[in-house]
Amino acid sequence: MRASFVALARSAWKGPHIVPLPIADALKTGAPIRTNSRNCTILPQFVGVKFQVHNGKEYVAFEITDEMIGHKLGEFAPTRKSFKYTQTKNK
Amino acid sequence: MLRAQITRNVSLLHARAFQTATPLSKGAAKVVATKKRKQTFNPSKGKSGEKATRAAGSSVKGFVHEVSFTGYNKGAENIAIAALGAGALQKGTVCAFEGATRRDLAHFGSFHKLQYHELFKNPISLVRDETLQVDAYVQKAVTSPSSENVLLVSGKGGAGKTSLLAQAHALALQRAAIVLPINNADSLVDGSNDFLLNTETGRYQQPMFVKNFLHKILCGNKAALQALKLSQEYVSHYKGKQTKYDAQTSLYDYIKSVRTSLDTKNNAYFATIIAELAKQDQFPVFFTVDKFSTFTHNPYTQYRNTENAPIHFSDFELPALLLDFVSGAQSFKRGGVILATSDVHKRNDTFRVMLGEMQPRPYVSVEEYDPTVGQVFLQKKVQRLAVAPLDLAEIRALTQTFIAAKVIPEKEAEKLEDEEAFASYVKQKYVLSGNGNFRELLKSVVLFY
Amino acid sequence: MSLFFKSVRLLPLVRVTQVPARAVFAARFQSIQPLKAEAKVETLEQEYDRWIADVKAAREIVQANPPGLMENERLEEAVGWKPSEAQLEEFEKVRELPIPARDDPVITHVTNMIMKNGKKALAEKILSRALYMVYLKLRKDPVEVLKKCIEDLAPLMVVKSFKTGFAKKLNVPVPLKKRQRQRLAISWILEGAVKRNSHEYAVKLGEEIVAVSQGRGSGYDKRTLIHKSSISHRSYIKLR
Amino acid sequence: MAIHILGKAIKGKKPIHLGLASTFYGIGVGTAQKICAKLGFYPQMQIHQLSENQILNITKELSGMTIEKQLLEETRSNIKMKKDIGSYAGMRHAMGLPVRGQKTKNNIATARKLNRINRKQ
Repeated sequence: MRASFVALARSAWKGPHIVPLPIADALKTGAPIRTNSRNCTILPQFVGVKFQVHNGKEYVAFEITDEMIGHKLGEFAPTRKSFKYTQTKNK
Repeated sequence: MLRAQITRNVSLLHARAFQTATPLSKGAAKVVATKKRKQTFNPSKGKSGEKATRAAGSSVKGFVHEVSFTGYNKGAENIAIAALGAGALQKGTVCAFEGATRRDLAHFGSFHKLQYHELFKNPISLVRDETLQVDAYVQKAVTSPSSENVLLVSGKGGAGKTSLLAQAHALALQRAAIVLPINNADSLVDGSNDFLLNTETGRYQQPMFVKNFLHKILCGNKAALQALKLSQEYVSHYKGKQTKYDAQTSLYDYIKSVRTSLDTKNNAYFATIIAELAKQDQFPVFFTVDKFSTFTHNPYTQYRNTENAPIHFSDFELPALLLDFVSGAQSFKRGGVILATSDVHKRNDTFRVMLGEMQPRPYVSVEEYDPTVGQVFLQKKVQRLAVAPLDLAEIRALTQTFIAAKVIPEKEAEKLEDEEAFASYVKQKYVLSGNGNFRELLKSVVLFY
Repeated sequence: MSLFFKSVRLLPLVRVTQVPARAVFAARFQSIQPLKAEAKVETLEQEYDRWIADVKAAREIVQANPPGLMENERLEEAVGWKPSEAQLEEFEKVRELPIPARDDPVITHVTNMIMKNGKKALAEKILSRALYMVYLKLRKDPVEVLKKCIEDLAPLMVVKSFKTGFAKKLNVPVPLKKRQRQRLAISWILEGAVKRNSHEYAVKLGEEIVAVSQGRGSGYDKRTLIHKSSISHRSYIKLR
Repeated sequence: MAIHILGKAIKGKKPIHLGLASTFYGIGVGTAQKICAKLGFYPQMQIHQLSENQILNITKELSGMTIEKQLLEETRSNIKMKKDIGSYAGMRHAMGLPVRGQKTKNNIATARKLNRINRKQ
């Protein structure tokens, strides 16, 4: 993640956008966190936690790795499905 | 009707065809069959792959270069015009630069391109009120220190400022003065010459410019410089070689020797030359600068220092020296400084303060008002000379010269004979007179078709 | 140069033929007051009547003086200005003074042929620069030189093919009118100029004109070619 | 007459800053001007006026910067990383579609050309 993206997106004095999430519990139990807050910035503490992020219809599951730090949760739960043509309706 | 036309044309055709009957060349047939190509003025475009066959013996120059530097003046009509300054100057007469004066002025670069000098054998100039004023100024300056004689020539584009400067050069030379001409101050700041930081003075040098400048001074003031002797001994170092110049060496020889051995690492000799000129009392010295308003236009040059910040013009040695002579911090014992503005430069606050039109405003940007130049002109009493538009008599004098030189065809010249009609014609804006503008008048005569 | 003459032509001296009918009855319309909110129906109808009457009157004036036929006095009356005798006299004097106005038909023709994409000012600049170069090289009146070049270079006849209605075509030499001849000569000069060796078209054109005036232009070959074929087809000329 | 800098030929008649900017991937006019100012070249100086020493100095300056192949590889690895972590931007790169929310109804030629995992120069 390039620092400039973070710097350009948001005033420095605000710090990262933080959403209260049960990170400590999740790390202990290993249970996934189910959340609707797609705009939550991924912090270094999140690494190793499993998330289930809402994409508008269902919850997409993924695990946070080192490289994801600085991105938003929503970036990993695509909201759109690409169109595929099918011959019959029943398929 | 048709029959008559055909018979006439056919008989003509026979006559013509036999006169010019030449074997048909392949090239001609090819040209007839060429495809229609895209219309454009640019030869490189729309050629449809075919390269232009170049005719031999023609020039590759553009119009300006072709017209100005091909020596077309040799074919000009011989007309009897008095040389400038031969006898008393008379207002309204057309004079010519001839012989040695013309040669020296050519060395100075006083004749510029697109001044249409190629129309005449020798460059001509019109004696005007302003010429007489400059003459009086030179007369006075020859006997007083240059710090008291700073002349600022201003006027609209094409009004004749540069021509007036050429006249000033000639008038100064006639009074056995030394002329130091900078005929385009733009080239000091536009980044077209090399530059080098002199660590001793903390200012930047411009070796290439100085070398050319010294060449001009040498060629144009040969006699005077040969008569001047050095006031002290100098030693120059060049490529490990030491050269001594004793007090009997003439300034001409010194400059010539130093100029050719100008090392890019050391052109401090220029300062010694100026110092020598300032010390002597034998000859008056005139510093002339055309397009001086380049310094007011933008005080920061195109040059950049190692931190990539633009450099102020006063950080360069030659412009700073120039400013010293304008302000009077340095002065020749006899002589003057003549500055001419240019119309292409901005009329910002600095420019208007320089012309004495306004007082500086306190809270404006450096682009608008630069105190380095402004202060000099606020504190210094400068003679200002605004070049006026041409009046009727002057246009009449010029037109008669054009007619005498057959620049205006005889057919047209007849129409100008009637005095009253001529006056009425000149009054019309942009017709013959170009509204009293020198450049427009010339254009209307030369490029009228 | 030509600007002055344009402006003189614009003066309302003799040339204006259009009638500003609007100016004639503008005064009548000024009498109509803007309608007020509390105006009664009767006054409104009165207004309408007056308006219709005005229109009728105006129509009568226009019918009596159809546009284009009105006399100059009427116009002067409307404009409220008339040139004095002295002004008219001066106008007559100055009108005869076209230091080379751009109204020479040959020069105009050449300019128009140089012009690309409607850029006439550029074409004029090119031509005047070229002619200045011709003047410098020959020290003669360049317009006369150019005219002579065109006259010398212009072909007298061209061969045109006519369909006879059968299988055969007839190639018949046809005489050219003055303007047609001129056009061919100019186009050859311009073509010859393109092949010259300079980065500025004005310089090339100037050199080409000088060359043609000295009998060296490539256009002469083309002319000879056309003339030869005309002569060889001369038996097809039908003299009625 | 062309001059070779880092194995690339530059036309002699070009001003130095324009010559550098048009030759090297990763150097624009601004960067090139900075280099010229640092090395003391005057603004209208041309490529053919450079001495051996000055060419060496330019080479030294350039070798300290991320340009050409190095810069391209860096860009590619950044895009690949985005794809690997499964982010939306990486996905759009892989599909050759606009990354930053532009419409795709028409005019996505630039995206088609540039937005690849193995991006071209």
